[in-house]
Amino acid sequence: MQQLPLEGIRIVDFTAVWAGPHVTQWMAVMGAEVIKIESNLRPDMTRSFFSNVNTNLTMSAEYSGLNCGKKACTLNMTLPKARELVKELIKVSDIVTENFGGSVMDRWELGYSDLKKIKPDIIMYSGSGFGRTGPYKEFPAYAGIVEAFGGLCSLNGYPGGEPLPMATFGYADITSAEHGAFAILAALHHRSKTGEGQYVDLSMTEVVSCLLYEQIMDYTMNDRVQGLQGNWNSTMAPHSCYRCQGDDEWVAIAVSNDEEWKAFCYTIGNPEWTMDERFRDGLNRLKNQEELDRLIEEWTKNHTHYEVMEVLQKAGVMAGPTLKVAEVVQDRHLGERGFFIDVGHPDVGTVRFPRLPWRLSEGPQGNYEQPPRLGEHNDYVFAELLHLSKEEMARLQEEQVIF
Amino acid sequence: MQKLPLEGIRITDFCHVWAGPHVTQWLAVMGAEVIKIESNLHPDLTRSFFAGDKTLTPGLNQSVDFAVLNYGKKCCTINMTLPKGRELAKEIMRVSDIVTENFGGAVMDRWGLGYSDLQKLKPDIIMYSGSGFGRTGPYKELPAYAPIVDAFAGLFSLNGCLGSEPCPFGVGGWTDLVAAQHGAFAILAALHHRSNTGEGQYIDLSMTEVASSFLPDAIMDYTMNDRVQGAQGNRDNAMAPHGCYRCQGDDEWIAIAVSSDEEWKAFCDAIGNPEWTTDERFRDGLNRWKNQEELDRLIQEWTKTYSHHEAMEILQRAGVMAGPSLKAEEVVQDSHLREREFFIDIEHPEMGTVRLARLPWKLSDSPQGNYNHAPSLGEHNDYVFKELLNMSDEKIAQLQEEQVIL
Amino acid sequence: MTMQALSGLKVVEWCEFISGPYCGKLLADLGAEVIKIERPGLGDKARSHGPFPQDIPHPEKSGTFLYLNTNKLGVTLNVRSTTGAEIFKQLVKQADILVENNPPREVEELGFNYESLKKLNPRLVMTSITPFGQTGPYRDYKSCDLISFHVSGMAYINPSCGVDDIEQKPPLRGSENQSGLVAGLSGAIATMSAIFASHATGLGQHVDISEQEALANVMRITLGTYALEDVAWTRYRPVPLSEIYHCNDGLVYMVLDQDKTWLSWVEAMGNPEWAMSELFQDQVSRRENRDAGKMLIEEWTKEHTVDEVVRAAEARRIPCKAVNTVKESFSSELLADRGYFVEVDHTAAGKFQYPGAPCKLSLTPWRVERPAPLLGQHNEDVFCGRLGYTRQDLVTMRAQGAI
Amino acid sequence: MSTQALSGLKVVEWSEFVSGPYCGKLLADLGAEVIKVEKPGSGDKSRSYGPFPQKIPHPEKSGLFLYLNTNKLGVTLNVKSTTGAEIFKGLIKQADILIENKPPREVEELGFDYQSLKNLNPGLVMTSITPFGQAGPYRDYKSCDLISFHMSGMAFINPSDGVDDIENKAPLRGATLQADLVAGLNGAIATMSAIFARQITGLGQQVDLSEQEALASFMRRELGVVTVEGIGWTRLKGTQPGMASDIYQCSDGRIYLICFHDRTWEPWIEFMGNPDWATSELFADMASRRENWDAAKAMIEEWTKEHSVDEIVRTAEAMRIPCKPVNTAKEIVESELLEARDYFANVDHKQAGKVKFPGAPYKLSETPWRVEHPAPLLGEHNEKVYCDRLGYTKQDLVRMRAGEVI
Repeated sequence: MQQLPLEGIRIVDFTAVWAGPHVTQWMAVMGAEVIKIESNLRPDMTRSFFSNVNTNLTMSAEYSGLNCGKKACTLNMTLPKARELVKELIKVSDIVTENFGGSVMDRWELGYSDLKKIKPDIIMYSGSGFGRTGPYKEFPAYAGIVEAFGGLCSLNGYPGGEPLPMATFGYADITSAEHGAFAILAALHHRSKTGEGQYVDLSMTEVVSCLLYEQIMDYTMNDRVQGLQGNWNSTMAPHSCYRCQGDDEWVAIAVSNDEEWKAFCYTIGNPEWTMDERFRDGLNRLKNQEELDRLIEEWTKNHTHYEVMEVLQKAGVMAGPTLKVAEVVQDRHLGERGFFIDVGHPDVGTVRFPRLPWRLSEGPQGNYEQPPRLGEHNDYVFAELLHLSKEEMARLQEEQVIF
Repeated sequence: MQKLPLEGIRITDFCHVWAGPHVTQWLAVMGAEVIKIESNLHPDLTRSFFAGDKTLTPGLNQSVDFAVLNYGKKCCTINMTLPKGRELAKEIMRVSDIVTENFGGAVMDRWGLGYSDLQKLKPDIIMYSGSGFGRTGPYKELPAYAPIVDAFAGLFSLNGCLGSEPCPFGVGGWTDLVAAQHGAFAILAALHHRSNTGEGQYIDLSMTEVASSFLPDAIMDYTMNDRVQGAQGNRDNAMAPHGCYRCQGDDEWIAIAVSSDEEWKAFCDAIGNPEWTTDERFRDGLNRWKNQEELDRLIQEWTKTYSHHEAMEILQRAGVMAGPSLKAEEVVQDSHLREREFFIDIEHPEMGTVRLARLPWKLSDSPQGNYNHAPSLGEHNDYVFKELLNMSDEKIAQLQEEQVIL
Repeated sequence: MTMQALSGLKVVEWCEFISGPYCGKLLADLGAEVIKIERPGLGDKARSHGPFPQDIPHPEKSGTFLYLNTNKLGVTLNVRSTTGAEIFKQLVKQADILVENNPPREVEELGFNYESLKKLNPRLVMTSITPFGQTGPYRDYKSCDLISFHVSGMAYINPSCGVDDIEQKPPLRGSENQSGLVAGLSGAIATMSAIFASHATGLGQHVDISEQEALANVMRITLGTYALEDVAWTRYRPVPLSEIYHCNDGLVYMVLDQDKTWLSWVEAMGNPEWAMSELFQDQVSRRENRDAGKMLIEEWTKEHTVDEVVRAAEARRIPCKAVNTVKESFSSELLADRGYFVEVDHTAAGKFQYPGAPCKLSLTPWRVERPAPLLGQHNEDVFCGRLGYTRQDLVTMRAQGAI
Repeated sequence: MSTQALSGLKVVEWSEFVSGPYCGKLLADLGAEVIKVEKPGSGDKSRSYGPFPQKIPHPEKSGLFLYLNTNKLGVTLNVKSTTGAEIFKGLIKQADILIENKPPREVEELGFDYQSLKNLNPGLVMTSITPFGQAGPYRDYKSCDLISFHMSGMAFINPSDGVDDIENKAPLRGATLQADLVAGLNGAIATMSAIFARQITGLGQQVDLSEQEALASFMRRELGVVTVEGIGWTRLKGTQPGMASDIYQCSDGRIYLICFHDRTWEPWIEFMGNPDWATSELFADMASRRENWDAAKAMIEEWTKEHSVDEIVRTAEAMRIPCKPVNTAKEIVESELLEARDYFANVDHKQAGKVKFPGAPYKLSETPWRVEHPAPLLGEHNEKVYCDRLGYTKQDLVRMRAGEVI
């Protein structure tokens, strides 16, 4: 039976909510053993996010979507004993991850310098909104905050309109998490060559800036502050999203050169547009794109968004339906690629989750075990890993250390 | 009736042999009135050139060399050795726009007909001097023939089979003609300037410099990399195959060049050796280039089985560059050139119908040029002296007496 | 110079524009040797994309290209020519990783698909980043940032709120080029995972990244909610009172979804009457009455400056920041203090500030050792120095259009 | 700065490699404003051709490109895109001259054939330089320097001498690029002629120039001999009719010597110290010398082998016997002659640094040839031309670049 890439790597995971757990989600799926440290005092916040079927701190979508294949144990970190116990665990681990709102780990004396004493080659990851250094290091942050502060909102919206919050929950959370996962893997690679561990300090704000390099370069080069472009593009036209037949159905279409434009016009039965003063070439199309968008929508209105994609793509024109969440889940392409996997769940039977977005040609596709219930793996952690006796464990539960 | 581009421009032409007459040849065809100044003492050397075996002592009006370099020109005979002759010539220059010469040295100066003299005569005159090494500099008095210049300028060191010794250039007076064309262009530029500003000027052309201008990559390679290129034969430093191959039939050859993988594939398919495209030695351009001796050998095995025209048709249809190495007579018979009417027949009073090569272009809207037969010696004396200079018959007779008109 | 995390990894990047190059950049900035292959002539599409200093297009001055290709070695290669293909294979033989983002069909036609390349180099990790992945019905469809964003489902739920009669507006592509970046980022993680797998097995594998999935993955929570609770998301989907508020001199984004933050904000506003009503007593009621709530809160914020609001909120540890443009985030004391932006001096483009490390590794630094390569800058180093061609060969190959 | 002969002429050069660009260079170096249109990306093919400093290929450091494109404005334009075609027409409207060397079929497909362009600009002179011209069966055939040279008939009679058993060697292409250069040169003359025609008629026209013809017309005397005398030329012409010319080995190199005619033969044998063989009947007059020239050559060479190039050349020239060493590019670049004539141009190029290359082969006394700016970087003048001249905005430039239009 072939191994997963990260089998044998153990992570002590203090992360909670979105940004953090997504980091370890990638690692877990890739085979790392991720041990979530929670407690009944402080369960991962997402467990309790309101939900129609959320019965037992396990089944919120938020929680399930980010914690497949992980293990969970409960430790009351407010108690010194718990912190001692965690140190034992860290001794037998490779990586420690956290994304607290401030320097909680330092206060717990679990900062990097402390951990290095316990385990010299430890790799520690800290994810935060503004970084673990600098003036805002103690500020709490949510993705929306960082997106606003980082300039992302100022670029999200309709031309001439107002800055808008990004669509999905925690866009900055997840893009940061993925940069974090990559950084950890790089650190692991270095450790496997040299035996040295290190500290990874990730700032979501800086991740957002990386994602906005184009606008930033334009500013540093030309002092220009780009405004809202909506679905438009500074160099392509048509390049927008058009209403289709059916209820609230939309399709996105982009034409990048004259050949595609010709193909487009012939396909939708308006060859004369290729001659039309206003649309003859790319520059004119850009200048007249409002009119152009209006005319194109008159055509798209008579077709479903999937129809539009099929006819245009066959003609070599870029087009794709604006999928609703439900449609994403039902999309035949994603279906055929097996993007969604069914995870068996003791409480609600099978649940369908998106895989991580890649295929490896060899070996198993990853560890998509059901998300753990609170403290589900206490026995494994304390008995098997830390060799505590039944008695010791009972006592610690007494003392609400394991809690 | 539409006019030729240079109609109304008059040239007093002291040029002789090849380089010079070729300059005025272009201008004459384009409509300029070119008046050659010769004399029975010094007829244009080419009038007496031996041409083939037809006749060992042709008349001065029957030389092919002369016929093919002087059509459309006029000719009068003046004995320039006499002061009076030079005065007479001045009269012609006074009503001319351009004076051209390609003497072996500063003859014009000695005659008191240098640029400064002519300027006094006619302020806006354009004077052209063609010479082997230029009218200034250490060699200004040296005589030069094209091959001398070619040798000196390095052309021969690049002409020859791969690795062979330098070879003289095949065509007669190559640099004569290249130089002449640069000269014609410079004259036209000067004319353009004159028509804008009314200013004339002096043009000093050196054949050596023309030859250098025509070896850009060899010279740049030396100035940039201190590399001295040698003869490359039919080879190219990028393309392979790039050579000339023997064909079926007596001494028939075809030139073939392949510039890309697409063409190589087309070539192999066309000659029925598709497997070559996968052959280690020829798979890609670099390998083809490194193994081109072997490659040339193999290709020749194919070309040998076709006539050069067949081979061209096969390859060109496949989109591969190929063309027969035409013999002079094949050029004359070439179907393409014929269809383009590259050759025109000129009626010559003494030689009969002479077939000559046009100038190598067609103007879409101008008549194709002045291709009257090359003038017999002194053929236009009357026109020049009577019409142009309004001299009386008596005066003319007298000048003939004095051997001024001779 | 200190060793970097990925020093010693040999990468060949056969990519254009954004997704692949960002993957390559992540590896290169941490020390991997990335040889970037560009087509002779125009080179990477990003060279034509801008932004350009003073808006004067120049292949060596495109902000997009300069940012995405730091630390790489640049060679030109026409892989469609036989010589080019030959050289490409030699490079792949020497590489640990090949990153490519070319149309799958093209890659197969050229004989550079994984099955063929693994014969040359069994250790090779080949990472393919394409709009729809290597399999499935859309495999050969054309796409770009706009299309990918819409087919991922992200556009449909964007923006989340703040627009009146959203139903009348088309779904919205976020800030430009996010799709490519997210895909490239996913690629980098998957690539490193595969590298670890090869530590164990000594064998490489094919990493198949789909841009559509990479983006959909960002929505894993959204998708999970649907999968789990059958909540089909509507386009209008406010988070209770977590949104953008107007101030008298700008906008702020504030998160008030928790009872704690809500109460302290009410206090910040001076405990106004309305806030005490049961309309806003708990999360559920605040969600139901968010419009009223927002309106009332804005009555207060509109009386204050962004500064005042942010300070008031942060004093109470309420997540809140100004909605910035890149100009403001670029000039913020925060990023300055963190030393985030790096100045890069490029022979052709000159000195500019670039976005820096997405995260800081304590031991093995992120750094820009060399700016983005000029087109074909390293042809000699690579082809002569590494593959043993002579300079004369270079001249010949150039004339043949192979390099 | 003094005005130049062609100042004020507006030229668009839509040409690649050598023929068209050389035509454009001739105009540009004399002051015409030449806007060179290159395809985005790789640009002019000659940018990829070399020679390159240190043999490291670089699009801005090709010696060939640097030489052929001095004084031009460079823009990038994809004329196949709709916007590109628009812009191209915009440029044509403002131009006096268009120089193009594209395949005729391609030009027609793009709608840039003369008939179409003249509707935009009736005054336009359109110079089309192609391997086989705008009409005729070979019109769409592919060619290059090698093919054109062979199909002109020049290769077949090259080399003229100095090769043993020539019959077994392939006909020979001359030094590289000659065919293309000649075509460009002819184009420049024809273009200027058309400009003059325009001064009369106010109308432009198309110059249809065939490279094959341009070269064939260099063989006018060989062709003339064929057409007039009906004599076919043999591969090895040896002594050319009318002129004996040979390369002789000396103790330290080679010379090219012409000592056939009486007026050079006498002093030459005197120089050799009147050896007995030379005074024999066999070489008494030109006719007999021609008969026995091979013998004469052998004897002469025995003597020259004993002497150095220098002593022979110096004395021969003193006697006005045409004689020069056979040089390579190295010697010509370093020759005192070109030094004295101040022939080479030294240009400082942004990327290639200081480069030395051939200057003008002619000197115009009033309107100098000069290099005002070096060859353009790829697209260097896009802004100047598109924004200042055609009124596009910089943002338009950015868009057009992204669309790979420029």
